[in-house]
Amino acid sequence: MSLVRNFIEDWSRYRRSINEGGFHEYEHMWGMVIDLDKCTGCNACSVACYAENNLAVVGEEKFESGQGMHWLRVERYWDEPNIGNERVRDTQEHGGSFMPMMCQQCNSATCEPVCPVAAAYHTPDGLNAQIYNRCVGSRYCANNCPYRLRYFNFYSYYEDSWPSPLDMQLNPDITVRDKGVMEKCTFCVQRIRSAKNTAKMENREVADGDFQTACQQTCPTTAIVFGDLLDHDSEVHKLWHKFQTKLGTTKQKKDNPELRGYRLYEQLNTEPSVTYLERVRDV
Amino acid sequence: MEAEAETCHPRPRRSLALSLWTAMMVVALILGNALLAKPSLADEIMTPRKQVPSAFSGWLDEDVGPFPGVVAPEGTYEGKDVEQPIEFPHDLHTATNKINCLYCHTYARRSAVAGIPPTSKCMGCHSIIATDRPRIKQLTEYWDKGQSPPWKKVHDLPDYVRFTHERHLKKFLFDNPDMTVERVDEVCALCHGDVTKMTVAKKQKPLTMGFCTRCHQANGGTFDCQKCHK
Amino acid sequence: MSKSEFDRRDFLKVMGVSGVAATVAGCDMPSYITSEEGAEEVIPYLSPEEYVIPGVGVWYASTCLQCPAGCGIRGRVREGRVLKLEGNPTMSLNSGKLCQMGQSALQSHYNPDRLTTPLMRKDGALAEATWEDALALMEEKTGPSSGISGHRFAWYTGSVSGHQNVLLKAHLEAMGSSNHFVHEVINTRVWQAVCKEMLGQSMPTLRIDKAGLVLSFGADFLGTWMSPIQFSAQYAAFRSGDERGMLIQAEPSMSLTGANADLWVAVRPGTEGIMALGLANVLIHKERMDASVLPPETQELIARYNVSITSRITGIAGDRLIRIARHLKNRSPSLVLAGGPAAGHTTGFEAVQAAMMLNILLGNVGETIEANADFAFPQLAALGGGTTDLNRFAHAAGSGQLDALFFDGSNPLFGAPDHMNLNEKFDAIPFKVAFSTFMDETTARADVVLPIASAIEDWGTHVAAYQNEQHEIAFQQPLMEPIHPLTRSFGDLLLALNAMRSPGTYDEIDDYYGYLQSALGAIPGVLKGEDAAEDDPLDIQLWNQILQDGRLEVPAETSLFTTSVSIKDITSPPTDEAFPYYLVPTPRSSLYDGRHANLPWLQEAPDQISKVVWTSWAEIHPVTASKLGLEEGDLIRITSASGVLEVPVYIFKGIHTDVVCVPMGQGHTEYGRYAKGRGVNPLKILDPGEDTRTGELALYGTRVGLAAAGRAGRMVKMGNTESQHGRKIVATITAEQQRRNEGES
Amino acid sequence: MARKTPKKRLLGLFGDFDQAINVIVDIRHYEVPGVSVDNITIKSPIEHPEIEEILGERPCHVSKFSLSGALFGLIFGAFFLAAAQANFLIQPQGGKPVITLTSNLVLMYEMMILFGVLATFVGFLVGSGLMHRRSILDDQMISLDQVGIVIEVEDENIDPVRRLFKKHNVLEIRDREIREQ
Amino acid sequence: MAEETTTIAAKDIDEKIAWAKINSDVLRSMENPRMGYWLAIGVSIAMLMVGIYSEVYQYNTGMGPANLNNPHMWDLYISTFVFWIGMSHSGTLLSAILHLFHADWRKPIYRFAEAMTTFSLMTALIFPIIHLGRVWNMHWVIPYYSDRGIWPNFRSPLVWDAFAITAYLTASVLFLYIGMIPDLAICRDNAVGWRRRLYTFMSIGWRGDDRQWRNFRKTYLLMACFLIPLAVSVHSIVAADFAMAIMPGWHVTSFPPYFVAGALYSGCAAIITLFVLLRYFFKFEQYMTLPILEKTCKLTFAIAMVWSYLNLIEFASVWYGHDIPAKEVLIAKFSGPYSPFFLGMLFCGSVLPFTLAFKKIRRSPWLLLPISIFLNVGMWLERYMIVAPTLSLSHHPWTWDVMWPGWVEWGIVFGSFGWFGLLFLIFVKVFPSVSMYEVKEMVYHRRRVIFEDAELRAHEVKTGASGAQPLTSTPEGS
Repeated sequence: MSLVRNFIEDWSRYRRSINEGGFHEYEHMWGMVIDLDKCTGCNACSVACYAENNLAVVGEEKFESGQGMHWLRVERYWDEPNIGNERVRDTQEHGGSFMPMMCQQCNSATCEPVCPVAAAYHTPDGLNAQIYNRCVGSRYCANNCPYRLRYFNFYSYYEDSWPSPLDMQLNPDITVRDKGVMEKCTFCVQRIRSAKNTAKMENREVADGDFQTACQQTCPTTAIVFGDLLDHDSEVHKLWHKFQTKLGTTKQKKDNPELRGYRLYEQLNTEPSVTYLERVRDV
Repeated sequence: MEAEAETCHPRPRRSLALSLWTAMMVVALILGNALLAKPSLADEIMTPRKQVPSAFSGWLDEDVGPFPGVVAPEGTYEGKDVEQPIEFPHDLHTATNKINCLYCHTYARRSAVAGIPPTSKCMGCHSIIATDRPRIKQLTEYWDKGQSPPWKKVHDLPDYVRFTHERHLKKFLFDNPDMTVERVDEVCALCHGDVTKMTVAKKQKPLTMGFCTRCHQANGGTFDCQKCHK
Repeated sequence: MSKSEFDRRDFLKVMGVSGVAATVAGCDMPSYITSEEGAEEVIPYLSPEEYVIPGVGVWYASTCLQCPAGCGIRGRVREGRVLKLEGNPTMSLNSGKLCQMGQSALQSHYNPDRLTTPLMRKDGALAEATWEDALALMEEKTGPSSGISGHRFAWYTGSVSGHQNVLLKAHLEAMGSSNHFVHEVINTRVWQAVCKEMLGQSMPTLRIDKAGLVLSFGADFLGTWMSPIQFSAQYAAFRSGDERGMLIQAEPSMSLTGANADLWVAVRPGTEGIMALGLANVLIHKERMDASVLPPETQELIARYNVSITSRITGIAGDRLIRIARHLKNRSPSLVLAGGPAAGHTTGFEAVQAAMMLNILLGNVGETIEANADFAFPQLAALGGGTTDLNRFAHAAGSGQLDALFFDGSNPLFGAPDHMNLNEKFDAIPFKVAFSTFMDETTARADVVLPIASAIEDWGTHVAAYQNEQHEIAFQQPLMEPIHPLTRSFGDLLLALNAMRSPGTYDEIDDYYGYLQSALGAIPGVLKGEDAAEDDPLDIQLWNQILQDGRLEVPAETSLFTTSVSIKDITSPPTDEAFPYYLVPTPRSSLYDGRHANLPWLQEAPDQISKVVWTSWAEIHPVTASKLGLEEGDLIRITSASGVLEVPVYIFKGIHTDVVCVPMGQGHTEYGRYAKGRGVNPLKILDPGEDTRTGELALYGTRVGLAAAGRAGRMVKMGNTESQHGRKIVATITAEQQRRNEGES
Repeated sequence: MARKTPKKRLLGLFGDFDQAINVIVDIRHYEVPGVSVDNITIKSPIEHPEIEEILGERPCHVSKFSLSGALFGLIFGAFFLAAAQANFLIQPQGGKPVITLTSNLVLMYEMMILFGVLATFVGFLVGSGLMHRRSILDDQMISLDQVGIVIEVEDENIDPVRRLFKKHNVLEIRDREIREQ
Repeated sequence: MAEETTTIAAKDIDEKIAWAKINSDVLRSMENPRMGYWLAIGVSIAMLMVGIYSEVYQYNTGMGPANLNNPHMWDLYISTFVFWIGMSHSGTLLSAILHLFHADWRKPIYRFAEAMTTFSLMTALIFPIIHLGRVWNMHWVIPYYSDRGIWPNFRSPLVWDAFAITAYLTASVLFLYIGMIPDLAICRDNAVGWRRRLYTFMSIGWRGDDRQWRNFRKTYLLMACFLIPLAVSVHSIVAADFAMAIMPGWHVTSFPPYFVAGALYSGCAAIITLFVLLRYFFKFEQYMTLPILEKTCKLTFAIAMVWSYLNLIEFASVWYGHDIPAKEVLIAKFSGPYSPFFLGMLFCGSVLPFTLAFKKIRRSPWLLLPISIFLNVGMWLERYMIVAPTLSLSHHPWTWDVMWPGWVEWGIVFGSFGWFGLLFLIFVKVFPSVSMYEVKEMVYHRRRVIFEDAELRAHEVKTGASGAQPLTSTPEGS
């Protein structure tokens, strides 16, 4: 009986999501705005992520093999194709372009459908979750991530990366992932969880600013804004609104196409929850 | 070889039945699809649900609960005896002396972990009461050395599991109008068994994922993996 | 009196071992292994504080000592372990933000290579010893009976401030010495000297947020210059708002600030001052700016540097100079900063002067450069270090003027160029005591090594050298009980040293914590009412409030600027046939001056510019590379008059063609498993030379020759591309577009 | 169905398939009374589809097994997958279908073939009466190159059959009583 | 004699061959393994040991020593998996398709081809398991009822793989087995000792009576009908592993047919290799005749052309589709660090088969042996060129990288050949590698077609209409 009911419900929900363009039964929709113009590329967010999320330091050899575990990496490019600098002339005229890249928490994530054991799935919070202890390590999700933001534990790192007493620093709110497990940025889900816990204990809803992700908290220029997109009073919602980026569309329809705000590789229809604001160049 | 060709073809009416069946499936799908696309109709069909229903829900006898507002999770487990540094008599404290669980495991209402009471709490009573008993002498010995007894963990969840005591107590005890704090032991018993009959605590419930999910199903708990797995 | 009410040590105890073990086990094993009954121990607190709940993290404020900027931090403490550091939001200096070095303070604290026991030199090697023996030896060598006094004794430290400084001074006074060498490779002494001379204040408040344009001559204010976190916050404000500010950076090789510049100018090293003069020339003669604020001789000097001459010397195209000058004029108020490579020459002082002259000419003084006050308690004010003291120390040690040396928080043997021969000079000092947390190069040559508590285990007060309009004393307090029981607080040791030398001074004080409390209690209006008597008890609530905030605001009375301009001519560096290139040993905000090379997070954090990890590299321009026949990752041989380095190259266009840039920080011969034997130390091959006015070493004045070493080196780098390949990854729009769309909102 | 008269099984081995066919043709033409083609079994080293022509179309039920197996696989697959997905405790949220028909079609297809194949095999075992002990009236030469004809006859008809066999150059004749069960 | 050899060379099989000789020839091949056989077994076991050692090392250490890294999450494991899956299509093709098309020249060679199908499938099956980071949890991919109430994710092509491979392995094992039952009966009748017990058990009471043959024929036909769509679907699903991803160079609609063609191609090439070897070592010259080899070669050539065509189609669609990342991958294949492999693949896969256009070559087994091996090398490279370059050059330029497999990966790939070889070697000594009963059928029908029709007509004339017209008489004829 439940089979039929579930079937009907799921289909009706699905159909509604088609008709109503982004119909979601989300409790929250955690989203982010990163102002690339404010980002200085200082890397503080990345190290804060290492500290918060028990990221393994893999060492020189493994980093060289491309097995580094930086959930949040700050990429740096020298050219600026968008304003015509396809190629840098003899000497750099502007600075570089920095891009903090963490899991984009896609709403139509390419990693989720391919996981054979559903270790990657979508939570009612709009998060693209990875359940470490369910993961079998097929690595299909990482292969299918156009952003290449999933990191695999190629080794057991806990002995090499945290020689005693470094292990005392490990955050008990998250596991230390062992070999064979895929991992990625979680939008600091342990902080979300604890904020929700506090809110529930106080019989209220989570309010904007109850918590911050580690990267957002540490960002010296406040380039990272994080919050609930469904909460219309949240800063992140206001920014999405201001720059007219929307979930549920592949191509953003903006009144003013010059308005900043884009999501990375929108054309792939992955629907990321992270909006980047274009870097500005005074030329 | 010609004979083969004759026999391997299905008879016409059989194939007709097949194609009819298929066609019916397709039509049903399209029709159902179209009907369900209308939200109002879909709403009529389905009752709003509070929890994820499941085929397993029938396995739980929903009428039987140890106290109102809860369906007891199914499952028993025969835990092994754990050798503690001091053989702490839970029965004496809870059954005989009627000490509330939360008096000693005081963090349970405020934190994810229930916590072992600090040794000072033990000594609060036992610097006066029953000081001549051998187990109390053991305790006093630790206290005098400035140490806490190295208790062994009995109810240990795997490290990738996040369980919070405070929220479970809130749901079953503090937010439950039928319950009073005096009856907290009934709430604890859901997962810890009846400690009033034990000296040293023993694992009495399997505390497996199935045990958790069955209870979550019956009592409307979450099904978001990430809520319980870290 | 001091301890009973608020004993922090007790609740900072680590709770059992189970907390740690539980985290490390991971999720590899099937659940029935980890969830076995009785497999793990759980040890409760003996008698806990009321507000300590297992499983709930509590934040405590403290101060970051990873660099001299002195940001406020708070640490999350759970089950007695500090797990995460964040910026302290109540601190006005960094308002809750923190850089990667600050985040990594945890790893310095938990580092597996920490010194855990006192060591004493026996038969030429350091051997484990007891505190009693070590202190007895120190008493014997430096105590009242040792006969040592006066300038034969010296302290060698990094930047110090607060009550540490007071106790150090007291100890030096008791020793009868004034030899206090304060060493800091990355410093702003030249800037301070120029400000002092031209504005009458050494640390004016900088308001990047108010500026419409920032022109920075090598001052990496987003990375390492002065107070980067505070400036980053200002930078964010500078970049947002109706009129987005423009950042122009002129430097020989790109710094983090340069990498964020709207206009980046590669300037020949040592000619930044001339560029400033040239800009002034354009402003006065082309843009018709009023030059009356400048004295006539300065105007004459400026008049000599017309566009073509400036362009020839600096290597910057004339039209670009004119464009920069126009921007400077149009986007008033602007702000001109100078530091780093601009100041690190024999003419560094003049160069910074020229930049400050631009500020005066553009009328920025009073607008974006605001007057500040001297710190209300001069004894607590920051004693900013510099490389002058390294030079002084080398002379003192070399000439046998020192009999005993105590050093702490500094690593001179790593930072000193080879030409100083500091190793031999250091060894020649008869008695050297290291107060260290790590076995660094200098500690390894000490006679007595005293393991001190990490910054996270210790008490202290700190005063940042650069204060904004709010002056504050930052409080350092332990976030955790000492991991290694044999380490001792540096403050406690200072008290003990003082007691050793002048018994009876601090008799009523139990420890450094007690000292801090009573010392602050002695200041009227801090812990007691303004008119309280000396015997009145301290207001513990206030004290707790201070500890909770991690800061104490101090009144600041702003004094006015006294402007005076007198610019000297700048001799541009001559060409050198043998060494045609310039070496730029640039600091980066990860390994800093090398002190963070033992922190794995920072070693694995890709460099902001080159994205190289775990090793040293040399940045060169593609033109230079093709001239030398080098490809990325090939080894380059850098030869100066003082030494040779071989290091893999990173080739990019953000560097002057005549410059090779080797970031400092690597090349440790000691300093634990993460730092030892990694990369090269560019400071080692620096040529002798110092700024004529301040005596700061000319870090950026070294001339080198380059050659391909003929083989590939190992350079581990994140990312294999420098280009977006036409994709819309970091999309860019012009400021004009942005103004059009967001300006009016 | 117990018969009163004693019966025997007779095996004749022939060197050539055509000789064996001729035997059957003769039986068909009632040259031996009391023996019909229904009582004849031919044992041959290779497949001879043409004997259907002589022996008559005998029933073969394998394809029914196949069809029902495949249908079962298809329907079972559909329901199994849908049930598993619908009862998956974490229901993927956010307006995405839980019971994903497209992917289920692929799996249903595989299940259909898998069960079809299994049922075919079972059908083969059942249909050809394999896997249980049968008459051992057999000869190794049959697996080499000779053709055997096994005929169930009542005692009185044995001789005519023997004669018939001999007429068609039988190589060897064996017989055995059929024991009442 | 001279005349006889020429006729043999022209005909698929010599129809005068005695049935007893067929039996004895094939049975002889199963007996008395010589030194060389044991040597081959030893080599196979040694290779397998290398693979086992590598896997044990990987199990304990993690996937790191395989040199996988962030862009290259898959590498040799998956490409070799696809390669072995491709190999497995040979048996299906020859047996099922040619069976349906009544191409009876398949009969002497389909047995070992089917065995190859089964064994390469068993080899292929290892790879998706081995490539899991947490092998010990591999059963989670299987949909079984669990107390925890969780299931695999049926949307994942990897789960489809699990279903498809299970189905295919079951079906191909049954197909091989059913086809072998009459032969097992022959073996049973000629064996002693453990072999007799084994064959008695395995031939499950096959006596060759008409009822059995009737069901057998039907079953075999039905199995063939099931197997062909199954084989196509299996490789389509393997292609879906890639085509369902959004990676440039993978997200290609022509992948399923391309994979199927590639699979048939590599299977045919492998058949040629084994054909030549078996023919030589087991002296099967009379059954595995040169005309059959020639036909196989022609088939291989045709499939090679189909494969090349699909290759070109893929290039063209990428090129004119103007999807920049996909185009970049294509260009990088031709000019990047992978170009030697890619050009090597094109040479082996598209140029080398043109040698098969020459009759001389088609009829020289010892030339065909290296050619077929190179064809397979080309097909192996093809799979590697599908997996690696795309991962190296995905959408995001920052993670572009080139990576070479680590020793563990090579070890396991090496070991897989040992595993396959071992299984195959055991097979040829335990089971008849030429189908005896079907060769007999072939001989029987050929002879019948050539001689007996004439004889029959002559007999008719002699005896009159005595009813000896078995092919035309009706059941109710009187």
